[in-house]
Amino acid sequence: MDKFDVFRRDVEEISILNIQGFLDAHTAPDFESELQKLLKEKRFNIIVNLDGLQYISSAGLGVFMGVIEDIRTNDGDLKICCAAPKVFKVFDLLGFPSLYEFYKGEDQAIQKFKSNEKS
Amino acid sequence: MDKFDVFRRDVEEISILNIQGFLDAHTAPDFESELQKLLKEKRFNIIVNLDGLQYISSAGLGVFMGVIEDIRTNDGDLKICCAAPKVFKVFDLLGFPSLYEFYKGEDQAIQKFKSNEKS
Amino acid sequence: MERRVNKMTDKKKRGSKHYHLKLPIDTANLEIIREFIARIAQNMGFTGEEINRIELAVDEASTNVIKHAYKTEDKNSNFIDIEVKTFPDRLEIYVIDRGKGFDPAKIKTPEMDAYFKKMRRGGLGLYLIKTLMDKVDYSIKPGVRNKVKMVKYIS
Amino acid sequence: MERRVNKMTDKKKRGSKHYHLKLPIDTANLEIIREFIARIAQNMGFTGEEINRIELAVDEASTNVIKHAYKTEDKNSNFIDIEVKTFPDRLEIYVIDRGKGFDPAKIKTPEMDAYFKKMRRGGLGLYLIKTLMDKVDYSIKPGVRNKVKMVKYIS
Ligand SMILES: Nc1ncnc2c1ncn2[C@@H]1O[C@H](COP(=O)(O)OP(=O)(O)O)[C@@H](O)[C@H]1O
Ligand SMILES: Nc1ncnc2c1ncn2[C@@H]1O[C@H](COP(=O)(O)OP(=O)(O)O)[C@@H](O)[C@H]1O
Repeated sequence: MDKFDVFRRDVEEISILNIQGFLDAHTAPDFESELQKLLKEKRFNIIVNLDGLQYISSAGLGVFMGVIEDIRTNDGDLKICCAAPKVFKVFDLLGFPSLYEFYKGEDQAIQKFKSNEKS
Repeated sequence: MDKFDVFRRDVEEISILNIQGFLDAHTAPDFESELQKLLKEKRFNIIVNLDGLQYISSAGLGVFMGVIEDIRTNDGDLKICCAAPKVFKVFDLLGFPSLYEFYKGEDQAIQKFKSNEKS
Repeated sequence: MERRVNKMTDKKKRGSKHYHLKLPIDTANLEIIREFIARIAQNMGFTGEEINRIELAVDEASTNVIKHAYKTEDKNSNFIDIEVKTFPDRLEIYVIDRGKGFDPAKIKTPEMDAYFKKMRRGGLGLYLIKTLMDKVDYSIKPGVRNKVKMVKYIS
Repeated sequence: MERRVNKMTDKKKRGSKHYHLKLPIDTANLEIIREFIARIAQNMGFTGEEINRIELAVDEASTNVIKHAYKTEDKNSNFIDIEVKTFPDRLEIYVIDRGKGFDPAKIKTPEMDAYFKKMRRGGLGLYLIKTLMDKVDYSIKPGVRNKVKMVKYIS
């Protein structure tokens, strides 16, 4: 049983990172490096699915902050979905919903990317 | 979410104690007092169902030792069922299976009591 | 409810209780720290929501010690100390290092709007601690004893 | 497997690591002690089965301190100390009190058959500790420092 895991799935132009367990200063580098891999591959349409995330500290929030500029400069976006109330509360406390799009379900986040492509 | 809980069910002449959580020196007195209640009510056919038990230390084993003589003197028995492997290992390490009957399922323990009644 | 009231009376009789945890400077130990403080808070009767907040605040203060207090070459010979005092009405937590220290007055509270515009990373820890706990105090003696004191009252 | 090997090399480089936990004399704290030692053992790469054994041994030694080391009226002013040293090849745990002490040589290992015949309760803790750990040592200085040392090697 690992403390933190990242699983990646690609759905056409979108990459979905499913992060699970505890995201703190110890595990943030694992998450960061998965995101950096996506950026190197020029995959800028990213959904982070927090379904299995049990805990996040500011070290984890910092990872989201660290990549968003790069992603948006490249006409992409990082959308967040499926946060448990406990985890969403930490994002909310720091005002993250004004900078990132949060969705209840992964499908909605995917649809948002797809509708933007068409327009 | 309590650390330890005891639930009692009576099936005819048999009393079943379902114990859940962590049975250590802190929680052993709760278990002990439920058993003592049964003895006061003269209910000496007892099954302890360990289905939901996650942990046991010698303080918990001591509770089983403390009541068995009284129970058997009164023509009853205390049978144990449904222990997870981790929990059974502790009983086994100390040779408890030579003094107590252990059953995989609760039904088997009930059947054993019933077949003894008839004979 | 009755259970909780009993525990409180019990504690009052016995006065305050002291706990101490001392660990190597390593982010791998953050989990130990979180479990330690969560369990103490749980035994005091704090709600799940309150426990989450306390856990996060202590994680943030501890992460700061691990990341900022010591030079890399000094980390192996140093420790992080978490001291805890429980009272009938409150939980006091002290996160202590003997590292380089810092001036809390000079650390600006991030204006979140501007923060997001600049898309900086980091700088959120002290702000979170202040938001999550009822009272926060710093006592800084660089190289001797730097202490973050955090208090949470039982509601 | 690769992961575990990496961790080990890492540790060897850095030598032994010290951990310390100090708690009030109270059975409510056994859970904190178990989680603390389980997490350290987990970070070292012990298997789930080994962690269960270590946890139980430390619980037993700690329960003894809480139950036997101090008179009831002295419990509030005393503490239980758990010191831990991790090495590349082993985990060393010290459970320490300043209480009345005891003579481990005089405590008989229960003959389980006879034990069951007499249906005594208690007396299983020290026996379990010996069975569960690879090495156990006692150092007794009544009123000063009574220490149970337990060692578990990484297999
Ligand atoms: N224990 C400490 N020792 C030294 N410096 C600290 C300590 N705690 C906080 N600081 C300083 O305060 C700054 C702000 O901390 P914080 O708000 O947690 O953000 P971050 O850690 O992301 O920089 C840190 O960058 C550091 O300079
Ligand atoms: N830390 C201690 N301080 C004082 N006495 C102890 C301590 N640890 C063990 N003992 C003594 O050793 C005896 C045997 O301990 P143990 O095998 O754990 O069984 P139990 O605790 O059920 O009696 C105890 O009854 C006690 O007299």
